[in-house]
Amino acid sequence: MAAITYLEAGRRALAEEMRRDPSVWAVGEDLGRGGVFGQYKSLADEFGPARISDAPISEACIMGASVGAAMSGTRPVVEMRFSDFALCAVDELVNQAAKARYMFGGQTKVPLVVRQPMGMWRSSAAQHSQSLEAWYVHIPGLVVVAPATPADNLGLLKSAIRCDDPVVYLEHKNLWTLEGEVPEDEHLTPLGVAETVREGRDVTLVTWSAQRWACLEAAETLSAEGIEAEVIDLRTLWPWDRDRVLASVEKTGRLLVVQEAVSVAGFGAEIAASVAEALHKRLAAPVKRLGAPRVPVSYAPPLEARVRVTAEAIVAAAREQITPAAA
Amino acid sequence: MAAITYLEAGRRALAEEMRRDPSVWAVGEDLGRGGVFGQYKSLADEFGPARISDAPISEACIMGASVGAAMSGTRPVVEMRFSDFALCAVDELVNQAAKARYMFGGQTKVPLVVRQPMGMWRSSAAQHSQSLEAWYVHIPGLVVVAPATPADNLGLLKSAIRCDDPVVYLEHKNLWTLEGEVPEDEHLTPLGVAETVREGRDVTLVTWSAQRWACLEAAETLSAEGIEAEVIDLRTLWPWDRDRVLASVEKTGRLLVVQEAVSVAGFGAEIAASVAEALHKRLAAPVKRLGAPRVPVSYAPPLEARVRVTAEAIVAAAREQITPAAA
Amino acid sequence: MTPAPAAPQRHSNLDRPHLLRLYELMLRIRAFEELAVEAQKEGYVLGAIHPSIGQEAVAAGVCAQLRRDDLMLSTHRGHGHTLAKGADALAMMRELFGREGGTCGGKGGSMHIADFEVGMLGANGVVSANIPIAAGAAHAIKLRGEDRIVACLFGDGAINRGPFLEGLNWAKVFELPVLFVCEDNGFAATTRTSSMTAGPGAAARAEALDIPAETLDGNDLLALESATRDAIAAIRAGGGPRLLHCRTYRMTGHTAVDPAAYRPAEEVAQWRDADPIARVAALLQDGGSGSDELDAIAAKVRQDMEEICQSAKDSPWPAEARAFEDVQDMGDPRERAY
Amino acid sequence: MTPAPAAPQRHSNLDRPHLLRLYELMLRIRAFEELAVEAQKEGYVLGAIHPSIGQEAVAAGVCAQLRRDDLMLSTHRGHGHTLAKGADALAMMRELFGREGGTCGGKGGSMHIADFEVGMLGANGVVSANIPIAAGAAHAIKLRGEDRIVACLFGDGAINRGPFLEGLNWAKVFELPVLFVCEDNGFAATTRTSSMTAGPGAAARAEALDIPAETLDGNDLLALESATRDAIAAIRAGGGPRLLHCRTYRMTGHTAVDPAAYRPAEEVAQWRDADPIARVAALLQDGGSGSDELDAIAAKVRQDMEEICQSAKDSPWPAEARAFEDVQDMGDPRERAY
Ligand SMILES: Cc1ncc(C[n+]2csc(CCOP(=O)(O)OP(=O)(O)O)c2C)c(N)n1
Ligand SMILES: Cc1ncc(C[n+]2csc(CCOP(=O)(O)OP(=O)(O)O)c2C)c(N)n1
Ligand SMILES: [Mg+2]
Ligand SMILES: [Mg+2]
Repeated sequence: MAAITYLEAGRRALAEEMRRDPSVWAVGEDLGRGGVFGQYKSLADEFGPARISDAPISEACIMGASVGAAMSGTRPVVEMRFSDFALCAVDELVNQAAKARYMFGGQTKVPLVVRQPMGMWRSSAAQHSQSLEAWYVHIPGLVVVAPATPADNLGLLKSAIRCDDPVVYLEHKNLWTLEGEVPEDEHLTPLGVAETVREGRDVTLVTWSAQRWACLEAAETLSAEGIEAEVIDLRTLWPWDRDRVLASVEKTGRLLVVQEAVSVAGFGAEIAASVAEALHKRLAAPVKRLGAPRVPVSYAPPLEARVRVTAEAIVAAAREQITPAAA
Repeated sequence: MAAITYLEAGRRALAEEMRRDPSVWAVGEDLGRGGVFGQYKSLADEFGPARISDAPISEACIMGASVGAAMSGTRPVVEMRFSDFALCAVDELVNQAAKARYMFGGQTKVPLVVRQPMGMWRSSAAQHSQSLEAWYVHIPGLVVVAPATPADNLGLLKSAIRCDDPVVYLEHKNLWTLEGEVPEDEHLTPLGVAETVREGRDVTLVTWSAQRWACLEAAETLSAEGIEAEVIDLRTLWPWDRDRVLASVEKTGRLLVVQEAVSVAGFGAEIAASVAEALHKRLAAPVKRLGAPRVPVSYAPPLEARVRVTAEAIVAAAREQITPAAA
Repeated sequence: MTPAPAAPQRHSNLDRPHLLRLYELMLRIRAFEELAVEAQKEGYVLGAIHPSIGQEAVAAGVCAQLRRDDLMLSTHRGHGHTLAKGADALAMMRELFGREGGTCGGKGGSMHIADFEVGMLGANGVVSANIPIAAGAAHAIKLRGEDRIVACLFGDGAINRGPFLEGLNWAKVFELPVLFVCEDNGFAATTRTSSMTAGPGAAARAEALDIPAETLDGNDLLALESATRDAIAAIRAGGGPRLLHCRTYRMTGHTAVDPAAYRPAEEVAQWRDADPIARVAALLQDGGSGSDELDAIAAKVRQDMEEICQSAKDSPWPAEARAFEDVQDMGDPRERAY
Repeated sequence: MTPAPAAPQRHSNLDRPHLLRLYELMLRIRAFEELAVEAQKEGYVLGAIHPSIGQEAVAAGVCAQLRRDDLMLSTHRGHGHTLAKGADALAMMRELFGREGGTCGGKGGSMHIADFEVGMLGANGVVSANIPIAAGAAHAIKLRGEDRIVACLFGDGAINRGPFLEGLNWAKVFELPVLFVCEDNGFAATTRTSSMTAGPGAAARAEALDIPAETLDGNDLLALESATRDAIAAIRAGGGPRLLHCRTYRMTGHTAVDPAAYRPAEEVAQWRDADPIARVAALLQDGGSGSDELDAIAAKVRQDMEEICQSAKDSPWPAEARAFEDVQDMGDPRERAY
C-alpha cells in the first residue's frame, strides 16, 4: 500500500490500462500539457501525442468522434474538463453513444469513458460547479460512476475503461488532492458494487462522491451521541447496489440519502423512492433526502457554502429521524 | 365552448399572445410553412416572417439566440421540433437560459418558452421518442409544463408565454389530434396548479401529459371493481402542486405515480420520495411508480408497445396496492 | 432555382458493363424506395420514410465506389447510400417494416439502418450528428494504421449545425481519411436551404478550413464517379479529408407523406428532366445498349424488389423480449419498471 | 510565432486628447488586473481570473467605441472589454471578491461579470456560448427596429466550437447588427490554437459565410479604432454583421496561476516589445506628450485603482439569504432541500 492522491490514482489507472491495451487512448483539450487539473501529466511523454491527444475546443466533436472511434475498434477516454461542458455534447452522449448499440440491434458497442470532473470547488460559480449524475442515471445505455477515494478512482477508472458500455465517470474536483492508501498491485473495483464504509445499526446513510466524507464525519459525531450510522458509498450510480442498500435499511429501519446535487429530481429521489417502495413496513422513520436547494451555485464563498450539505446538516437530519422533534 | 384539437389549441394560444403582446415571436425550423406538425399553420400570414421566423437547422443557436433576444426586450417562443433535438441545445438552455438571471445577480430575466414535442408516437424510435422532463425539473431556473388536454394546451401555453422565467413546454406528440372542449373567451391556466381530474377515496394516481388518459381509463375499470381512484394531472412539473398531491394521499393513503418516461431517476421518483417523506405514517401501502423500463424506445411496433405504461398495468398496480398479493 | 449545371463529361471511353451495373443499382434504389412508400400507404411502415428519389446518382457515383472495408455514415435519407455500400435489401426492407431479420432487428427503422458487415455505421436521426462520428471512425483508422477511409454523407441543411464545423475541423487538424459528401437537394424539410444559409455553402466552408472541395452536378453519375475516384485516391494516400458538394434535387416531399406544395411546379419539372437514371440510360444508349436491354433490366430489378418486399411483409415481428436486449452490459434494464 | 504585423498607420493627424483618454483606459484595465491578481495571491479572489494583460488595445480600440446603448457580450477574459464599455471598476472588483455591491452581487465572479446598465450582457464561462446570445440580442434589436448594435468578443479557441458557425450563420442570414471580434492571442488555455485549428482562422471562416472580415494587428490601437469605426458604421447602416480578427498576445498564463511554461521565452519577449500600452505611449510622445505627463497619468490611475481595490476588500459579504434570490419567479427554490 502507498498513499497517493485521488488525482494521481486516476492518472495511474489510465496509464496502466493504456499499457495493457493498445486500443485505449485519451482525448481532450490541453491533455498534451497534462490537462486542466494535471490528471494527464507526463502521460504524453510515455504514450505520445496520438494516444494522449489534444483536442480543439469542440466538446460535441470530442464526444461524437469518440463514439465513432469506439465503434471502430478503439476505447477512447474522453476528457470533458468540467462536467458542465459536457452539456455542449449531450446529443453525442445521449442520442448517439447511449443508443447506438440498441438502435443498431446489437451490431456495435460503444466502449468509451467520459470523464466529467463535477461538483462545487472554490468559487467556481454556476457554470463550473454542477452535479448532474441524476441525468445520466435516467438514460438507458449509460453506466454512471462517481468515485470518492483514491483507491476507487484507481479501481473504478480501470474497470470503466474495460467496460464495453459508455461510462459517465464523475470525478469530484474537490477530491483531487485527497490522499489515501492504494494497493500497489493491480487493483480493480467492480462496477455496480457499493462499499459499506462504516457499519451501524441505527440509520443508513447512502451517499456517493465527495459527500462520503461529510457522511463519515457526521457518523463520528453521531456515534459520540450513541447513534450508530451505517455509511454506504454507492460508487456506481448505475447500476446501483440495490441489494446492499435494502439489506442495510432492513437492518437499521432508517434511510438518509446524502447528495451534493440539487435535491429536487436528484438521484437521491430514486433511492428514497426505491427504498420506500420496497421496505415501507420496515421503516421506523420516513425516508429522507439531503441535497442542495434548487438554486444555481454562487461564486461568493458564503453563498456557495450556504448550499452545501454539511456534516452538521447530516447529523441534524439523522438525529431527527431517530428522535423526531415534537410536531 | 367549442371542441378543438390539442394542436389547434397551441396554435390559438400563440396567436392570441402574439396579438396581445408585440414582443412575442416564434422561431424554429419550417415555421413559415406551418412547422413540422402544423402547429404554426398560417400564423406567418397573420404575423409575417419576422415574428413567425424560420431558422436554420441550428438548435444550439435557436436556443442561444433566443436567450439573447429574451434578455433584450422580446419574448421568444422557441420550437425544438422534437424534444430529442433539444439535446443539441443543452448548454444554451441549462448553462445560459436557466442561470443568467441568477449569475448576473438579478439584472436580467430570460422570458422564453421552449416547445419540445415529446413522447412515443408511431414508431419514431430511439431518437424521436424521449420524455426527459425529469432533467428539466432538476435544473434551477427552469419552469416545466406538460399539458394533457386541448384546454390546458391553450391555457398553459398562454401562461408560459407570459411567465418571465424560461419555461420548458412539453407537448405530447400523441395528443396533437386529441379533441376537447375549450373556452371561447380568454383562457389562462395558472402555472403550478394541478387538476384533480377525478375524485376518489382509495388510491391517488399522480400523472401528467399523455398518461392522464391511461390513468382515466384505468380509473374507470377500477371503479367498476369498486376501487375509486383519484386522478391528479400535475400539468406543471416545476413547480409541482405538492399541496394537492399530499392532500389527496392524506385522504386515500395510497400513491401510484404514472409516467411514460423511464422510471429510473424519472420525475416520478421525486413525487414518490416526497410523499414517502411527508406521509409515511399515513400510507396504507408503499408508494409506487409505474414508468418505462430503462431501455431506449424501439421502432418495431410490438417492441415500442412493450415499454408503454398501459391502462391495464395501472389497474394491476392499483389493485395490488389495495389488496397486495400474498408474498 | 437554377437547374443542375451541365457538367462536362469526364469519361471519353465508356465502360459499359460497369455503367450497366451502376444503372441497375440506381434502379434498385428507386424500386426499393417506391415500394417502401407504397408499403407505407398500406400500413406496413409506421415510422417516417425519407425517399432519395432523384438523388440516386450520389449513391451510385460516390458510395458504390467505396471498398467493402471502407466505412460509411449516412443520414435519415440513406437507403440509396446503404444499398450502394452493399447492404442487403431484404434486411433493409424488413427493418422498415420493423421485423425480425431487419438490419437492426427492427429496433431502428428507416432512420437508423446500419449494417456493420458492409461498413455501414448507421443512418442518423439527428441532422449533422454523423459528421463527428465519421471523423472519429477515421480517427480510429488512423490510430490503427489502416488504409481504409470513411465516407460521410449529409444534406445541405446539415452544414448549419455546429457539428459540421467541429467535425470538419477535427478531420483536417488530425489529417484523417474522410470523404465528406454534401448531398445538396436544395431543401431542408420544407425550407429552401439557401434562405437559411449564409454564403455559398459546403464547399466554401470546407475550403476555409483548407479542406479541398469540389462542387459537382449531383445528377451526373460520371462526373461524380470521376471526382470521387480522385478524392478517394488522395485520401487513401494520406492526403487528409476532402469534400464533394453534389447539387441534386429531391423529387418527392421531405417525407413520403409530404406533398411538397412549397415548391414551384416548373422547378420540379425542370429537375425531372434531369433525372439521373434517365441520364445514365441515355448514356448507355449512346454507348450501344438497346432500349430492350435497359427495359429488361428495369423489369427484373422491379420484380426482384417486389419479391423482397413481399418477403419482408411475410416476416415475423421481433419477440417482445428483444425490447430488453442489447441495451448495455451493466445493470438490468427492467429494474423498477412496472 | 510570428510577431504582430506592423500595421500601416491610418490616422495621419492624431487626436491627442482622445488618445490620452484611451491611454488612460488601457492603463486602468492593466491596473485593475494587476491588482486583481495580487488580491488573488492574498486570498481575496477564490475563483479563477483570466487576465488580458497585453491585450488592452482590443478593449480600447473596439469596445470603447460602442455607444452606451449598444450591447456587448464578452468572455472569461473580459475585464478589459467591460471597463471599456463603461462598467464601474469598484463594482467589478467587488464581484471578483464575491462581495455585496459587486456587478452581480457577488454571485457571478470574474467569469460572469455583467452590467446591463451599460449594455454589457455578460462574460461567459462557456467558450463560444456568447456568440448565439449576441446574435439573439441583435435579433431583438432588429425586431424592435432600433439602431443599436451588438459587439461580441471571443477568443481564437472559440472558433472551433459549433456555436461559432451557428451564430455567424444566423447573424448573416438575418442580416443582424453584430460586430464579431476574434481576440486572437494565439492560445486556448495551454494549447497553441494553430495546432488545433484548420485553415487560416476566424476571418476566412467568416468570409466563407459572406461576412466581411478584416485581420488586424491587435496591439495597434489606431488600426483597431479605424477598422472598428468603419465596421460599426457599416453595421449601423444596416449592412449586416462584420468580423474583426485581431492578432494579439496574452502576456500572462491562461489564468493568473498558470506559469505558461509551454511558451518559448523569445516569443514572449518579442511580444513584450509590442506592448500595446507602450505603443500608445510612444505615439503620444511623438504627438507631443511629455513623459512626465504620461507618468502622472499612470500614477494617478494606479492610485485610484488601489483605492478601489481597498474599498472592495472592505466591502461586506452578501447576506446568506441572497443565495435564494433571483433564481426564478415560479416555485420555491428551498423546497425539499435540507
Ligand atoms: C438536429 C436536428 N434538427 C432537426 C431535425 C429534423 N429534420 C430531419 S431531416 C431535416 C432536414 C434536413 O435537411 P438536409 O440536411 O438538407 O437533408 P435532406 O433532408 O434534404 O436530405 C430536418 C430539419 C433533425 N432530424 N435533427
Ligand atoms: C465549452 C468550453 N470548453 C472548454 C472551456 C475551458 N476553457 C476556458 S477558457 C479556454 C480557452 C479559450 O481559448 P480562447 O477562446 O482562445 O480564449 P482565451 O482564453 O485565449 O482568451 C478553455 C478551453 C470552456 N470554458 N468552455
Ligand atoms: Mg437537403
Ligand atoms: Mg486565445
